[in-house]
Amino acid sequence: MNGKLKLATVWLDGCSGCHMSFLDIDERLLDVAALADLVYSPLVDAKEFPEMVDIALIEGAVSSEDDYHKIRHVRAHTRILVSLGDCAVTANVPAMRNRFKVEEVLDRAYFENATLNQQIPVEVIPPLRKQSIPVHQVVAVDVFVPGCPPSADIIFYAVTELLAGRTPDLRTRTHFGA
Amino acid sequence: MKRPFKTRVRTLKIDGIDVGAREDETILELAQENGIFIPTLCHLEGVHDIGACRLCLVEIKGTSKLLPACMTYAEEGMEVITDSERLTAYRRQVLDLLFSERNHVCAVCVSNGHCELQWLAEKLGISHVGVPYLYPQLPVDASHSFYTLDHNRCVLCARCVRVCDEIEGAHTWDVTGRGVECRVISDLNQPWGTADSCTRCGKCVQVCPTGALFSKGKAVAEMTKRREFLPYLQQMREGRR
Amino acid sequence: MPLRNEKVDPPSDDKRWRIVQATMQRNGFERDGLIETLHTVQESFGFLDDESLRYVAASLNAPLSQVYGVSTFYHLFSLKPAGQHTCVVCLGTACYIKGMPAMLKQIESRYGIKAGETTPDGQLSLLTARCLGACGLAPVAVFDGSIAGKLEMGEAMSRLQEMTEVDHVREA
Amino acid sequence: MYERLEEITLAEQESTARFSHTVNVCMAAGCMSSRSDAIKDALTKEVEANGLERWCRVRGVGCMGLCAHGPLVSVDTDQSAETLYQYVTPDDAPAIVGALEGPPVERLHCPTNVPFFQRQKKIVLENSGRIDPERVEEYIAADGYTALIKAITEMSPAEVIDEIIASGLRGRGGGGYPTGLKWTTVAKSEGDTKYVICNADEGDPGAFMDRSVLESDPHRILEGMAIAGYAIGAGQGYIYVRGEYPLAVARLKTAIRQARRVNMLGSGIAGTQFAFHVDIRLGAGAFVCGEETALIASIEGKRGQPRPRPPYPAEYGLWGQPTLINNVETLANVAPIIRNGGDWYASLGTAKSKGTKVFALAGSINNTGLIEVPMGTPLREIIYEIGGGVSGGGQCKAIQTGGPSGGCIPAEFLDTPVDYESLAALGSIMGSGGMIVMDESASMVDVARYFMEFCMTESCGRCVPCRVGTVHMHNLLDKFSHHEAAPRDLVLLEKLCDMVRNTSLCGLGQTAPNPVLSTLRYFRHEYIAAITEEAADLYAITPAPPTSRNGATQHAPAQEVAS
Repeated sequence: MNGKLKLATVWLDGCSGCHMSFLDIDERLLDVAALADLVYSPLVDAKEFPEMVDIALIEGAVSSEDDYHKIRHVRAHTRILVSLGDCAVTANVPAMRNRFKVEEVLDRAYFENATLNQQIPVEVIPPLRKQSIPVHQVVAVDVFVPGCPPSADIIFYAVTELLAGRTPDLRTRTHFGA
Repeated sequence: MKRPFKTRVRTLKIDGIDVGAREDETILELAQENGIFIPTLCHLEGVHDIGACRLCLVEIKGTSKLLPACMTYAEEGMEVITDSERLTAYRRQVLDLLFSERNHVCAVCVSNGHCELQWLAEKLGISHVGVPYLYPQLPVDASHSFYTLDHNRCVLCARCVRVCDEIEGAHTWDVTGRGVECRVISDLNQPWGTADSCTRCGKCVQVCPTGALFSKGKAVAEMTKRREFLPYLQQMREGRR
Repeated sequence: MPLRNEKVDPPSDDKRWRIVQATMQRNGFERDGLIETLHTVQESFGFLDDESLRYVAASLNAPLSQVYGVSTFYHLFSLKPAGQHTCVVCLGTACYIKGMPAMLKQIESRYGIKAGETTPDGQLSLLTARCLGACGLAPVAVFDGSIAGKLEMGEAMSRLQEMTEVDHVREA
Repeated sequence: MYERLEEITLAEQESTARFSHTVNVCMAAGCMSSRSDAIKDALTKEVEANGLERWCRVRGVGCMGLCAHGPLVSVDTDQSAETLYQYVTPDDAPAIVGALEGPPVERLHCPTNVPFFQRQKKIVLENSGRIDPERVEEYIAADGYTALIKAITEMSPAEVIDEIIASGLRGRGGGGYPTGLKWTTVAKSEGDTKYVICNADEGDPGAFMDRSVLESDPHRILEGMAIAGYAIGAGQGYIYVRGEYPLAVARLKTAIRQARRVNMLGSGIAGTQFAFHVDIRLGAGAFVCGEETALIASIEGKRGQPRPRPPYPAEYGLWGQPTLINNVETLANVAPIIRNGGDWYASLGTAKSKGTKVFALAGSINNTGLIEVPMGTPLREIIYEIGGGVSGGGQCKAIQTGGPSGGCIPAEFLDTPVDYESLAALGSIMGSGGMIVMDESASMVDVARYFMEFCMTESCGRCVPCRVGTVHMHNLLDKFSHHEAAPRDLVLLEKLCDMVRNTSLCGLGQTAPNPVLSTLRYFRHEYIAAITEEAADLYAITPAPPTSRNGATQHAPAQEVAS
C-alpha cells in the first residue's frame, strides 16, 4: 500500500457529462492523483470493482436491473458514496420516462422512431426497471453533489475535501440544474 | 371604560432585534424592512396573501403554533424567531415536498438559473430530495399564441390566479380539483389559447416563480421574469380610488 | 355597481332552467349563491355540463374559471352524466371495518370499472361516499337510491345483477 | 309571552288525550333505509281496518338509538310501560296491532330494561324517538321554545352568556373550546351585522350524531341558534348541512317554516323586538368544510379552502363580519341549559368536561347505534354494558375515536373515563363522537392507512404540507400494509407526521397524522412486522467510513434519510 486512498467513479444512467466535468478538472487531476488512486472507473481499465474503495463518485440514475445490482454491489464495497450530478441526485432527465410504461418507452425508441431494424433488443442491453430513481432511493448516500453537470471546480472541491477527510459543505455552492 | 385612543404603533422583537411597527404591518414586511431574510414562495407583493406555501412560518414566543409571517400582524411585545433549526428543517421539508410533487427537471427548464424554487433550494441548502418523487402525468398547454403553461413545473402558489383577478381583473385563472389533484385552469378548463377572458397581458407569466408559465420561444435557462410593474400598478390603482 | 345580468337567456327552452333561474333569483343573482345554483342544476339535469356552467357563470356574473373551480372542488357535483343505474358504496369507517373494501374490489373487477367511473355501455355508475351516516347498518350501499344495510357480498352482486339485467331483458 | 306556547301545548294535549295507545315508528335515516315508512303505512292501515283509530294513533318519530336492531317500533299506552319492537317488517303490522291490548309480540319484543337504555342520560336526545320531528306542536308540548322565550323576555344577552359559561359547555364538534368564551368574544366583537352558523357538516366517517339530532329534533337546533343570536346580537343564522343528508335537510326546512308560523323565528319573535332568521346552506361533499374558515368560504359560494387563523371568525367571519360557529350538538345543549340553568348542567360530567356527550357506536360492537352518556363514563361501560360488548365473540383490540383527526385507543385503557382531557392524553380526541370498536382481526396499519387515504382525498390542496405530505404518508402506509416497507420508511413516516402536524394551514392537515401517531404509539410492533428482511438488508449495506491518516473518523455516517 502506498498510503493513498482508493477512488472509484461509476457510470449508471447518465449522459457521461459528469465524467466529462470530472476530467475538466484538467491539470488539477495531478493533485487528486497525488492523494488517491483511481482504482475503478469508465476512464480506466479495471473491470472488477475492488474489495473496498474509500470514495466512489456515482454518475447517473438507477434505471436498469444492471444499475440496480451494480449500485448495491458498489455500496457494499465503498466507504463514502457520492451522488455526483443531478441524475444521481434527482434522477433528472432519465426520470422523465417515468410517466410512461416501460413498454411504451421501448416502443417509442425501437419502433416508432426507428426506420430500420425495428425490434426491441433483448441481449446485452439490460432490462429497464419500472422507474428511473435517484441513487439514494436505493442505497444510502453520504454526499450529494447536485448540478448538471457540477462544475469542474465543485467536483475538485468536493473530491479534495473528501480526500482530506472532511465532509464538503456543498449546500450553497451548487444547486439542481446548475 | 373605552380607551380614548387607538394604539397604532407596536414595538416587538424579531430575532432579538427591537422593531417598531405600524399595527397593519406583517412580520414579513417588518423582517424585510430590517434586513432579516424569511423565505417565501406564494407571497407576492401587490396581491393578497394566502399563507399556503408555509415557507415563511415563524416561531412566536408564548405559542407552540408556527405562524405564517406573511399573514401575521405585529403585536405589542411579540417576540418573533424567524430562523431556528426546527424552522429550517420544516422549510427544507416543504421544498422537498414541492420538488417531489411534480416533474421539476431543473436541468432542462426554461427558468433554470432564474427560478425561485431552485434558488430557495440552494439558499436553504437542499442537496437532495428526501421523499420519493411522485412523477405525475401532466400536460403542457401551448395553445396560447404568446405563452406556454407547463403543469409539470407548477407549485400551485396561485400567484397567477391572484394577479389575474386582483390586478388585471380578468380572473382567467383559477384552481380546479382538490388535494394533490389540484391544477391551475383557464376559463372552463379549456386550452389557454381559447380562453376568451384572457387579455394576453402576461402578468401571470411574469409573476410565476418557476418555469410553469413562460414566453414562447424561450429555450433552457432563457426565461427571466420581471415584476417591478406590480407594486407600481397596485399603487396607481389605489391612488385612483 | 357591477352589471347585473339577470336577463341572460337560458341555453334552451327546457323547463328545468326555470328552476335554476328561481334558485339564482332567491339568492339575488349574487355570486355567493353559486353552490346553491350548482346543486339545483345537478338535481335538475343530473350533472353539470359546459353549457350549464357557462349559463350559471353569465347569470351570476362570475368568472368561468371560478365556477369550474367550485364545481370540481365538491364531491357531490359531477361533470359527467351518470349511468342508467347507480351504486354508491359507503366507505365510512364502520363500513370499512366491516369489509366494504373487499366488496368494492369485487364489484370493480366484475364490471371492469373503478370507483367513480361508469361502464362503457352507460349501464352502471359506481360511486363512493365518505359516510352515509348509517353506520349502525354497516356495511351500507345505495342501489338506485334505495339503501341496503348489513350488506353481504352475494347480496350486493345479485342486486347489481338484477339492476343491470332488467334493462337487457327489456331491450331483448 | 308564554301564552302562545301554552295555547299550542293545550291544543296538542287535547287532540291526543283521546288516544290511549300510540304506536311510534322510527323515521330516522337508519330505519328509513329499512323501509320504516312502509311499516308506518301498514300499521296505519291495520289500525283503520280494525276500526281502532279512535283510541290508537300511529306516528313517525325520530331516532330511538338502537339502529342495529332497526326498524324499531314502540307502543305507548296509558297503563303499561313502553313496549319496543325490533326488526319489524310491514308484514308484522297485524301482529303488533293485534297485541295492542294484550301481551307484546314475543317474536319482535326488544327488552328495554337493559343497560343500553338504562345507563344513558339524555339531554341532547331527550326528544329523539319521543316526538314527531315534523310537527312543531309536539316539540312545543315537550317544553320546546320555552328557553327561547325565557332568554329574550327575562334575561339580558349578557345573562344568557353567563348561563352558558356557568354550564361549562364545550364545543362538541371536536375541539372542545369553551362555548361561553366563544359567545363572549363574538358578542364583544365590533360589527353591525353578526351571524350565527350551525355547523352541520358532519364529516367524520363513522359519526352520525348530528344527522340523527337534525332528523329527530330539528326545532332544538333552531331554538339554540335563536338563543345564540340573541346573546351575541345576531339577526341571521345559517345551517350548513351536508348535502348527503337529504332527510335532515327536508326536516330542517319543514321546521324553519313551522317555527316562522308560530313566530319563534322571523321578526318580532314572541312579540319582542328580537328578530332572527335562519337559512339553510347545503354542503356539497367536502370534509374540509367542517373547518370554520373553509365553511365560511363555502357559504360564500367559493371553493371550501381554509385561510390562516387569526383572525378568527369571531372577529372576521362570514362576509367579514363577526360570526359564531357552533356545532349541532353544542347548539342542541343550549335550550336545556337556559331552561334548567347552567348549574344544573355543570352538575353532570367531570371537573373539566361538563354535561353529556352523544356517541355513535359502530364497528365490531353488538349494539351499534346512538347513545348519550354523562361525560366521564368509562370506555368499558360504554363498550361492554351499553354497547353490549364486541360482536362475533371477539376481543376488543382498540377503539377509534375522533375519526380522521383522532386516534386508536388500545383495549388496555378501557377504564379511561371519556372526557376531553383523558382522550387527549391517550393521543386521541373526543372529536364529534364517532366511536368505532375494532376486534383482534383489525390491522392497525390498515386503519391508519384508511384514515390517511381519507385525509389525502379530502385535502383542499391549498397548503403544501397537507397537499403533498398526506400523499407521501399514504404511500408509505401502503407499503407497510403490503409488507414492503424498509426501516427508513418508518423514519420518514415519523418525520412527515411531525412536519405535517406542525406546518399545515388548518386543522385537517394538523390532525391528519393523529391516527398514524397513535397507532405508532400503541401498535408499533405491527409496523415493525411489516418491514421486510430484504428491504432492511438493502439499506443496511454501509461499510464504516474511512479513517483519515491520523486515524480519526471525520465523516458523518450515511444518513438513513437525509434532510
